Amino acid sequence: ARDQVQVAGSSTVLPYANIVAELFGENFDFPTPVIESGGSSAGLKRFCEGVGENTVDIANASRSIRESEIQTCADNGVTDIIEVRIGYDGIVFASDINGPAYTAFTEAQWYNALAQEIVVDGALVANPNATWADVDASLPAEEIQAFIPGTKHGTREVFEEKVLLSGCETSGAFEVMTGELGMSEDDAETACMSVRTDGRSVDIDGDYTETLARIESNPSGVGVFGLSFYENNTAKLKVATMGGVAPSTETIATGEYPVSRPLFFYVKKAHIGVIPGLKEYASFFVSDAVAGPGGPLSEYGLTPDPELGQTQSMIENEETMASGS
Amino acid sequence: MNDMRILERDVDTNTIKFAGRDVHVYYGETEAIKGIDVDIEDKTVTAFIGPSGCGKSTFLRCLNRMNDTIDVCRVTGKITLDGEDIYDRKVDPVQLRAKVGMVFQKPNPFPKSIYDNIAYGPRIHGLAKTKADLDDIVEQSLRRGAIWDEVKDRLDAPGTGLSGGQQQRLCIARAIATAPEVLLMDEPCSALDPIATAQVEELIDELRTNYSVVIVTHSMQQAARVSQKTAFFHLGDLVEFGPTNEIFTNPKDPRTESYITGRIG
Amino acid sequence: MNDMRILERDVDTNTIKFAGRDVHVYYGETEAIKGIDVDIEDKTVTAFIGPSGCGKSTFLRCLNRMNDTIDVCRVTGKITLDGEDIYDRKVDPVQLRAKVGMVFQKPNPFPKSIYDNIAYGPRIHGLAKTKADLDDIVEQSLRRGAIWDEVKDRLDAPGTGLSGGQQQRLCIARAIATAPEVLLMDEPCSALDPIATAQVEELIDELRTNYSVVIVTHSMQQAARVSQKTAFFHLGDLVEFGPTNEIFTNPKDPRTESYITGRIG
Amino acid sequence: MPGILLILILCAIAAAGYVMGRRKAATISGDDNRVLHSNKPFHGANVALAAFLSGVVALVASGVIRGVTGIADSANIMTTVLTLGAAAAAFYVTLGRITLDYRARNVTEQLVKGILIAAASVAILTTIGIVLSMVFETINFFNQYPMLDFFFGTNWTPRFQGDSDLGMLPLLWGTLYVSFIALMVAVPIGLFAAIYLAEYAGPRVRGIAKPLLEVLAGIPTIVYGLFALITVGPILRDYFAQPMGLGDSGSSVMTAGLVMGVMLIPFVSSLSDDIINAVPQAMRDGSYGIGATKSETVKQVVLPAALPGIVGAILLAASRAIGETMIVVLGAGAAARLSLNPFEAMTTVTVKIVSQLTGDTDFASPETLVAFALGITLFVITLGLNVLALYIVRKYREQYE
Amino acid sequence: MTDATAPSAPVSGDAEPSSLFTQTNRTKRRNAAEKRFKAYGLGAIGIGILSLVVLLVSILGNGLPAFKQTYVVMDVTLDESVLDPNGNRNPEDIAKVLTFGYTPIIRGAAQNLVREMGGEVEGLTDGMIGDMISKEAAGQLRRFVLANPDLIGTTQEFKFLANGRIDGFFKGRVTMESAQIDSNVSPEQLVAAERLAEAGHLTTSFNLGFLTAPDASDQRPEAAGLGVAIIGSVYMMLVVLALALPIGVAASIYLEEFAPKNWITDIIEVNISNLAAVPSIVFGILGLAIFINYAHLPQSAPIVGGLVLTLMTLPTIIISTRASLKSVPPSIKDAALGVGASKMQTVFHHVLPLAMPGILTGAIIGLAQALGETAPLLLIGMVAFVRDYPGAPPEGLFDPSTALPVQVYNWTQRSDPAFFERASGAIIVLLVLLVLMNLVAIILRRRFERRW
Ligand SMILES: Nc1ncnc2c1ncn2[C@@H]1O[C@H](COP(=O)(O)OP(=O)(O)OP(=O)(O)O)[C@@H](O)[C@H]1O
Ligand SMILES: Nc1ncnc2c1ncn2[C@@H]1O[C@H](COP(=O)(O)OP(=O)(O)OP(=O)(O)O)[C@@H](O)[C@H]1O
Ligand SMILES: [Mg+2]
Ligand SMILES: [Mg+2]
Repeated sequence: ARDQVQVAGSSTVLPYANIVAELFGENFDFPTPVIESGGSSAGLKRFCEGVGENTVDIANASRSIRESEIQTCADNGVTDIIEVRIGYDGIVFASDINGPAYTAFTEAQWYNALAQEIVVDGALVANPNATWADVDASLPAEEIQAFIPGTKHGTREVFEEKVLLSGCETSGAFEVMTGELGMSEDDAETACMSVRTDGRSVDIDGDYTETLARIESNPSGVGVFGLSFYENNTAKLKVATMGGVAPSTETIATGEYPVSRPLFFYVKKAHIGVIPGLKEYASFFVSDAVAGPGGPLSEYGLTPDPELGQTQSMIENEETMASGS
Repeated sequence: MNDMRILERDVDTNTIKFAGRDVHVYYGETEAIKGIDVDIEDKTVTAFIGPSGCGKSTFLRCLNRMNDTIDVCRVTGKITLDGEDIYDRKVDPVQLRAKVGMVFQKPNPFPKSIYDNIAYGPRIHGLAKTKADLDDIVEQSLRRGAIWDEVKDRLDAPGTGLSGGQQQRLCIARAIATAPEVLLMDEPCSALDPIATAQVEELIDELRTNYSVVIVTHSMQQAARVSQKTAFFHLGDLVEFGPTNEIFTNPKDPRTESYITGRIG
Repeated sequence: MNDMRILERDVDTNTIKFAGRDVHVYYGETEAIKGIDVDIEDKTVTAFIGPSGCGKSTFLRCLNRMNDTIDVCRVTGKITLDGEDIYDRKVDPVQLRAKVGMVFQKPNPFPKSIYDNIAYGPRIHGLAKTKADLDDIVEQSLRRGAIWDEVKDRLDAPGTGLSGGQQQRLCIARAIATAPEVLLMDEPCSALDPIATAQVEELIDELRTNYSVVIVTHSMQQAARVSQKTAFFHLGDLVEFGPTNEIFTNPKDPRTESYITGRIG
Repeated sequence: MPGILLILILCAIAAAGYVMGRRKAATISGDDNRVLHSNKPFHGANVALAAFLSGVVALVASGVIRGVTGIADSANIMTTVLTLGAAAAAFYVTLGRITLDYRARNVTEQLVKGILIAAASVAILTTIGIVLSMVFETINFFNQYPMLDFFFGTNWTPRFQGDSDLGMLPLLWGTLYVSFIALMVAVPIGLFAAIYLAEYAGPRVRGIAKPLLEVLAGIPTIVYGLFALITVGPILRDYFAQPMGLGDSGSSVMTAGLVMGVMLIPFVSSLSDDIINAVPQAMRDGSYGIGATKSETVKQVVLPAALPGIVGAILLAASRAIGETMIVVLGAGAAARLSLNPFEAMTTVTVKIVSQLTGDTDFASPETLVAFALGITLFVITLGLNVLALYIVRKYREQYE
Repeated sequence: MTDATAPSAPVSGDAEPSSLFTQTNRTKRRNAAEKRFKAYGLGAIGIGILSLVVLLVSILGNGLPAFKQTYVVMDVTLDESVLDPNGNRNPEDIAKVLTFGYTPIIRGAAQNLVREMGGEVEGLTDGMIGDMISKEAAGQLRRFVLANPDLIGTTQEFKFLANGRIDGFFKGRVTMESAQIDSNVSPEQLVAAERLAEAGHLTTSFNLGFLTAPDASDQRPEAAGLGVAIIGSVYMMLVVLALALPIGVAASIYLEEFAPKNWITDIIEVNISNLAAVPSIVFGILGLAIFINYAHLPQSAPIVGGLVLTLMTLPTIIISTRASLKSVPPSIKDAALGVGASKMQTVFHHVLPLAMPGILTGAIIGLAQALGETAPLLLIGMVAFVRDYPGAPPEGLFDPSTALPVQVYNWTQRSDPAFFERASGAIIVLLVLLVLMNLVAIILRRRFERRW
């Protein structure tokens, strides 16, 4: 019989899960949980494959589980799922430390720099901006070269919604589209979130180290990173403010810094009591000492969830998603 | 070692060993053997003669089903060995070839040592119980192949590093090491000097007392010297077949005659 | 095509073509040729005779440096062609081999069509300007190799699908297709029937008027028929070398005599 | 693991079978091989193989039954009994069969042939498995996404929220382009290296250079990827692409192709070297004897004779090129684009299979399922290429003796 | 095959009975072509080896530092009030104190050490001093105390790992300048570290832990090791070697020597070459479906990884084996058949030995590929964070583990730059393993490589 907890899923959650697993193994008599990475999608797929020793106990996810996935899970007999929100991940915009002075951005600037089509003089035209200075004179006169997460990344979703879309709205382009141009809200949203494909924006399917490497070989570029990644590489990267707010666990916790997203993991209730240490691991993960402010996770860059206590009691009571909602 | 077998075989004399009936051989579309009937006797040396390309090797290779290995080659008709159809589906060609040994036209020693070249056959047929037995078989075979003196000091040297004639004799020795009942020899003396040729002919003569030997040769003299029966092939046909002295002194077919009288050397 | 060459060459007659001085050949440790002095004349057929394994092929392969391809083989002494040391570092063995053609003991046709087997040499030496030229060379060579009739309908068939004797003649045709100045033939008739042998011997005789030919043979008769000079090898030594009729009628060395008189057939 | 213990027991039974079979054959023949149809060791091997194979078959069969019916661990006893029973029965039967005329060799060889066939069918089963494990999800995908748009769409822009353009043509183009460049590097270099190793180099150079080149195949592809990204990419950009006005992308098809080509060198060189080396020396002698140079001999005699093997090696290299991800991700970028400019970023089918499978989107969404459709499509396309290669080899094959 | 030296040259030029020493124009041209050809060959090998050297130099340059590690030696007082609040030395009670409880003890000890050395470093806070010690230390200390409860209350000397940035400072990765802008390390810490080093409390020595320790989380790059990955890779290679080579060779023998030549074998042949082109991740999909979901083998286990890699390497081995079987001259087979060997004996006694070099080459390349592959392992759970060592085989084959390429892949993704050095170090280990593994094959191949 399997005696270690088996976890799969998001590579964004992975470093936090690693830290917790390591501490868990150090402090308890249970074996150290095995944490796989491979993306939320693959993790949830494995999670939903069924109940039994050869399926995973926990799926890490950088987004909440989808309705269709819950359905698949249910089809395979995985009905009782405990959803655990562990905190928030900040998303920051950084560039080479010796590169041009990208120090302050707004969502609207990003929208105007990266959208496929922008509104110019009341009409939708292919994005004509070649340099950041074209977008806004206050920005450096450097070629636009942005390294953004690939379309499969959870971060991309946040980037599109919280940066491009909101930039689209604050710049007034959204209004023009729905108003003067007569587009439906959906179409307008899609237009706002369509990224230009002429090479100024580069999708990174890999991880932040790849983004970093690209910036190093292309110092005028700007990249999108996770907060924790940036904090570990402050010697190479300089971060820009977004809407005047500098990213930090504090500003994200208070919601001042706009670009962040919650991180989750999902526990298969049917495995609690079967796989030794499963419940203990889940509780340990969200315990104050670990996920709370000042704990190792926040030290590493995770923004603690203000409602951690609620999550802790949820695990204690093994509240599944259905029973919880 | 081989005596037991030999004794048993002495019982029947000069019965028909191989019988071919209406044998055709095709290489793809072309017909290389065009319907041959032939009876090869036991304890006899039969010589196949005929111009180059007339199908001697092809027919010889039919007798131990070596033609099976050529993809495009197809054999029809019936060939029997001791009355048993060798192309019968139940016949194991491996067992057939163990009985019917072969020396190929182009010497093809294994890329192994001289010793292993000879010892290979006895080994797979389990003819030697001990290493000494095997050594003995190897030495005897090499001696009978008239090559022992030349290679006795270099049994570990590769067989492929021998001269052309030495390779040919090595292949002869290899073929007789497994003590086959019939020995098919495709121009065994083509690369041999007169002395070695004489030794091989002696060997053939000696083999005849117990085995049946079929030999392909271009030398009319050799055919006359060693064989009791001669078959003359021409363009895929068996033109004439009979006692050697008759064929040479009194050929019936004009083609045979012209071939024999056109002879040189 | 070749006529021009022939005319020019007629000027000098029966000069020394090859001269060997104290030639030793070693295969690794063993000495296969033990210090040979020999002069091979132009426009002459020289026969190498001797028992199997005595070093005929080895010495023959020295004459066009084919031994270079055998790793373990080492040649010392001096061999000159037209007075030029062929083992000189400045000599290009490729050019040498273009001048000194070779027919090997084991027929080795290329795994190509019969046509390409012949055309290969003329192509690389640029002997044909047009396709028609080339066709012509191929046909002429095959005719002179006494195999044209047998293969003219299947020039596209692979050369490896020929009978043993056909392959041998193919290799002869291949060698003469490049019109070499000297032709080395290692038992060119070993797999040939008497008629084909006669044709090849005729070819050799014809070649002699313009080229120099060295032929290895086991047939004393053949040596007597085609050669003007004969060299008798024994265990790596050149025992005797002289005009053919003298060697055969009046050998000086007892070894020569015993080899010749021990002859059969 | 009881399974392993069981296998060990089977091995022991087989060993016993060998000894006993051999001994029985020796006894009935009076230790004279010539009266036996088959050599003694074959009688031994026959018993051993029969017992072992029956055991294994029974083991596998009961395993499958267990898998299908879902009977749990308690059925282990059944497995054990079945397995050992089958082995013992086969042992008994084959041992009893030994007579003077018993064709032990033929039977043994049939058994061995059976093993060989089983081994060959592993490859077939793998293919079936691959197709089966992808075909359902592919059907799922086509239920959600129009087939025509997928096959003939020139636009690859997946979106996180769905509503994506998933035309595979840009990916296919990228795959072919990158592989082509990689082969343009690997095939000439690999072939020339092989020729040099086999025909020119001495044994010492060869003994060193060949394994060294093979290390290239063992360096993890991520190293190549980083090398492409950090070193090769900027060089190509600064010294070729920008001066020639072909764009200023650091990652490009060219970068990935060049670097991948280096990785593939040993695939071509080592295998081809072995094949070239196996061409009989007599072939070369024939050519040298006419006065051909070494290179002429190689080009016109040796290479044609070695062609089937060399094509195999090149196919292997091409296969690796098509299947490679890391180098493409880091070297060629991730932009799906239909362009002729080799200095532009592009991406390949394989890269997208990996990225679509490992991302964060909903696993039942077309954005994830497209990976399976891509996999199957790539499978079919490479199948076509392989058929072509087989045809070419058949046509130009030259068989030596 | 048309050639570059096609008939074009004038014939008359050659007709001159020429000296061997003077080359005709055509010969000159042909020789030049020959030289070029040879030079191409040499150049090709040169390019290959040059690339290898460049890659190796960069790997070694980046990775060698991973084999050294900076340690801090210091005394720690095992404070009873913290470690055994009940004072009864009951292991269960002691175990209740988690590493969070140990951390302050270590930090305190470190602060004492630095402060005692005197010479205040301006701006050096207690927190900074504590951060100089690896987070791994708490776990190390807790294990020690649990193993030796009687030593609670005493002062013991410990050798802790230094924090990754401090370690990087001694390897040149971190400099005073970079520390200025690095939020994870400050110049003050570096100054203090230098002082500790002068006092002999901070030493750099061979990093055995890199080869033996398990992976560590992103917060402790200094503690991360390859122990589990090496075992996992070795296990998988055992499986691959035991399965892929025999199955591959057996399959090739059947297809090349026994199978009837018809359209079915054609399909099989094409199909196998096609398998070689299947992206490796697809084999992961297959492995997940067959071995885990159907056969119920455990996840993250080397046995599954080995099986998947076996399937993946099979085509490589089959293709190379078939190619070399094909190249054995038929006359050898004839010779064997002629003395009454069966087809099976012919193949095993004569053909296989001659084909051996090619088979071994296939094995070398196939294993190289298998050893370095990550993608298929992704789907069967081996791209994972595993800290417990798998057991001894055969049971250990079923325990979770990772593999070397996985470790490389994981480490290159981590945010702390210290992991990059470790990843390069792991590549070195991987290459060494590869060479060791292939050494046998290479030596064997040289023995079989003889031209007859
Ligand atoms: N490649 C080789 N390696 C080692 N020894 C060899 C090699 N080739 C020939 N020999 C030896 O050198 C000696 C002379 O061989 P060579 O081939 O010259 O003989 P030959 O006179 O041509 O004989 P035959 O008439 O049988 O062809 C023989 O003893 C032979 O075994
Ligand atoms: N493998 C083959 N494929 C196609 N044709 C072949 C093959 N082997 C032989 N032949 C042809 O079959 C005919 C008979 O060949 P065979 O080898 O039997 O002749 P042979 O009588 O042995 O001649 P030789 O005395 O020259 O050896 C020849 O025309 C030959 O070209
Ligand atoms: Mg013949
Ligand atoms: Mg010779």
